[in-house]
Amino acid sequence: MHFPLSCEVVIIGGGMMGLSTAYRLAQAGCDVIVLEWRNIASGASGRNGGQIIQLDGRDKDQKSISQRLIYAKENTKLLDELYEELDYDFELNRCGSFDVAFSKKDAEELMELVEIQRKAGDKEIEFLEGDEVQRLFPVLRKDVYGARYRPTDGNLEPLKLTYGLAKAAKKYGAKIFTHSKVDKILVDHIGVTGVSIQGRTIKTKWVVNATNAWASILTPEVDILPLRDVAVLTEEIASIPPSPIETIIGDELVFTTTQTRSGNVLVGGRTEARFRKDQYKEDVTLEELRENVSIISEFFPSISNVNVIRAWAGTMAFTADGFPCIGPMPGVKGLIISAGFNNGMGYVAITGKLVSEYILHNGKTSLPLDPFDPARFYKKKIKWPEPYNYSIITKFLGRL
Amino acid sequence: MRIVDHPILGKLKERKKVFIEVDGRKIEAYEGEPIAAALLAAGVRVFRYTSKEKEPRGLFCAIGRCTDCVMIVDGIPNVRTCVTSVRDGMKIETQKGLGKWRK
Amino acid sequence: MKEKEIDLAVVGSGPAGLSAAIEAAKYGASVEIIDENALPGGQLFKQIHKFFGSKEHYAGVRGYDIGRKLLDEAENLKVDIRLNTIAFGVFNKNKIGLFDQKSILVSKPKKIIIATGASENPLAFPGWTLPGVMGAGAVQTMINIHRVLPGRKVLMVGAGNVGLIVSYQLLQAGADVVAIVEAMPKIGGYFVHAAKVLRIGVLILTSHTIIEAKGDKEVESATIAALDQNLNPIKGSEKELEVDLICIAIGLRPEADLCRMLNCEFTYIPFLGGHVPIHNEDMETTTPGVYVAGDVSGIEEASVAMEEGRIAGISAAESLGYISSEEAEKEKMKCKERLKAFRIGPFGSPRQEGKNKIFEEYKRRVKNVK
Amino acid sequence: MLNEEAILNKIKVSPGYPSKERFLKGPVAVIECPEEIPCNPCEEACPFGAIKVGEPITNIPMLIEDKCVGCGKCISACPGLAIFLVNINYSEKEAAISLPYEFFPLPNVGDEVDVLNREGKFICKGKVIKVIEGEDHTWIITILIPKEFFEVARGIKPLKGGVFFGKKENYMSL
Repeated sequence: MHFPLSCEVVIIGGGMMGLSTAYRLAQAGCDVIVLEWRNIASGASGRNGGQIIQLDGRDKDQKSISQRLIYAKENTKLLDELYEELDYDFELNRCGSFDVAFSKKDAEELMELVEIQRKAGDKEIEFLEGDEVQRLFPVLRKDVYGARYRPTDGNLEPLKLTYGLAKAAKKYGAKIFTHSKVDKILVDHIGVTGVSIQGRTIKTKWVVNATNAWASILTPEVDILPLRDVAVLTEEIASIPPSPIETIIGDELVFTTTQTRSGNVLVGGRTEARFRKDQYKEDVTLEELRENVSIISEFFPSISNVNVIRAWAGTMAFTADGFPCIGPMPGVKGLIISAGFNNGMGYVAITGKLVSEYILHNGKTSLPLDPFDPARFYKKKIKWPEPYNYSIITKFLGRL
Repeated sequence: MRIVDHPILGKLKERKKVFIEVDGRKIEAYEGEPIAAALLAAGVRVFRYTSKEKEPRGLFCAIGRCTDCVMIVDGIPNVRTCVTSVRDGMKIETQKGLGKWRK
Repeated sequence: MKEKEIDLAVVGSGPAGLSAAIEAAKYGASVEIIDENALPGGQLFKQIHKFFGSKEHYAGVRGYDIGRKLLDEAENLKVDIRLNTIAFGVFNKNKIGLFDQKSILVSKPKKIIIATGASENPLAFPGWTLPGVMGAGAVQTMINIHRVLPGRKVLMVGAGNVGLIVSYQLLQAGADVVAIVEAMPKIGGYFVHAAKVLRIGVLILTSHTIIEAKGDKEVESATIAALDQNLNPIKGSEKELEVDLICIAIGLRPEADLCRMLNCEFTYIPFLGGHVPIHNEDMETTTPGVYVAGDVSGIEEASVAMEEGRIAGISAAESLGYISSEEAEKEKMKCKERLKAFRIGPFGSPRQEGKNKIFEEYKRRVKNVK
Repeated sequence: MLNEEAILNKIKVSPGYPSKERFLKGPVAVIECPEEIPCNPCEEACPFGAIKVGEPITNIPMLIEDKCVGCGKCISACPGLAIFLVNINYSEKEAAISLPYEFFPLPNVGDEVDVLNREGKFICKGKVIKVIEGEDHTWIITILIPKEFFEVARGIKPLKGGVFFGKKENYMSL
């Protein structure tokens, strides 16, 4: 690789977060390079379902909700703009999303949540009765009790979004190096001086660690937890409709489905508990495959004969409060963390915008980064459960 | 067209006849044979139309690989007719695009 | 999920898979064969011509009779043949995921032989998606197994052995073969196969190819044209043939998805069909305990597949401890000698060269070879 | 390779093709198998040891002329259907050719058939004098033809009369 000797900004990680930032920086005329250890979108960016769920989880804190809404709304607006700007159709579809209840108890909880959200200023969210959900989503199991529904949610093709961002970043002069693994972020007593890669040094004053689930390897001061999930994909079928469904049933089962533009239905969520070191494994066990496939027959009985054509695993990330880390690393000038995402579509556009603003305007951003400040976890020892999977972690975080 | 007599394979063996329905038309088939064979024997070669260009498609690989021969069988779309055996009373429909699932 | 523990699982019940299962079972191994089709035998039962070779190769016997013999032998040896069962993947520790059209099952063999055969190469030209354009193998299945003629007037594309043999069989089934076009300046198949169709009036046009398939909803005609030395169509040489079936017989490629899932390494040997799993002379791949046999290990022919299957079966039985190394060596040598006969001469030696490259690649990549 | 002359030239130089002298002596097997392919059932089929392939089995089959009595056992034993029996001494003006045949319907004894050469062109009319079932569904048809065609008559037009037979000449100019 012919790496430059120096540049203004080094972004580590060729996923959608890193490239979204690279795109904004390059557009502003900044000399930026992206270093990716595998290929573009090899991690979670190319492996997730692309569900756009603006307010994920079952957060009941009104203050937190109203704060999150500001970022979610801005992200939504920016995604729409990106869809126009990028010379790449990433299949954005604002088809709404459902959080479905299959018991009276769950329906009551959703009703309560909707009420809290509405009080917090969320005007879009609504509760749909079971028969209304049935009407909108006819392939769903008949015993559906209701759903939390947001009409402006939807889905997109995350791999295409990431490629679109890469293409646009390159158009504005960003240099993207794939199969280029950064060994170390170089710092002196003041701050960042460069990165060390394949025995060479690239000098820079700014480094963005956008490696998400892998972030703690380069910056261990902030503990970001990798979490592996499994997806199975069906053949192309007619619209079921495409709207993403995310649901939590009892204490055990969390699953998600979404349908791509071409008609493939992606189903995921049931995984075995694994140890932290094994969360990066991208193979799928037979049990996981079977369990995820069984979600289809369990919850979508009328399409239970559909053919499953692919299965894979990918690794997303969690922080100790479930929200990402976006902002400066305490004590190291020029080092930005942009990691800890488990709902990438809800943050991709706004993250690129805010991180690029921070770099271009000396720490000033159009929306405050405080809620995502990495300082909240700086050198904090977190006692994560071992082994774990999605259900165990969300329960640990109090999100179930 | 059925090959009734063959210089090497001899006369077509007596097999149990069944009836299947293709787009409302009743056709004769033999127990155990794939749907695609019964359709070709009845002169049906267009099995489906593609979703975007609405182009006709038919049997191509006959080993369940190419999925060009899929049809709606008993309400289930995308059934590979080259590797699915006929059953008496089976209802087969020409698939348009991705087809419709019976709810 | 029920896990079935067994000595050896063979995926594919064609000539290679059956031969492999028979050998391993003969020495006492518990063997199951997995096949996604409703009928066993792979492509053997549609081979209605007499096979070449020597007596040991079943020469002069028609393919379906060889298939019957192998099936009887396998049944006598209590080989469990699971039909209508798809091996959809191989997971950690040699677990094979199976789907029998009802539920997911698991086979947990100590050794695996992949004998999944090949699939036909497609050829893209305007109209190639029209109903009535089919793989030659697909047509052969329809006429010889299901006894249904998919068309009456046929254009065959490709004059290799498959194109020539299927043309002959189409004639036997009562169809008219209007022409066989071959892009190369020479017929690729054996002289005797070409002679059989020529002397009853079939036209073989070398340096010709199909340009377009035409028809409203299905094939009604085909446009063919002559090719120049660079294989470009010669303007003005186009002719339209009234046909309702176009058969594509331009070669096969190994169906090696399971080998990929088993992390077998591959090498590129165009003469053997492209990317083939690397293996040694005992048919073991770069993943220990995983063997290949037949077309999946390089496109050749059924007679070769049977010998490779036997070698793989003996090797598996040997590594399972059912047969001593000396005896295994002796038995494998017999197969290897018979194999040699198929890999000499103008048609055979390029295959031997291809196989040698694969064996060498194996030695390069696998340390501590015996 | 596509026309009669080229095919005949290729076959004539192969060791399976009888000499002129041997043809003159009466019924003889004509082995039209000029390529090195791995195959030897003909060797085993001959009760008189008149066909030799040997080792390796890709050797081109050789006809040992003096040993061949013209019994015709090899015709249906050959998987490639490449062996014919030619008797140019059948009568004063006629030669008898026995050829392998695997199409339906079969001709009947006494039928007049169109006789074709190796490239499938009509050369003369012939009369069927014998139809026997050989090994495993390969029939052997014996036809009488004018003597001068003994070296080129190798096929009969299948009786079904398919579309392409009539049209073939149209495409020959391609």
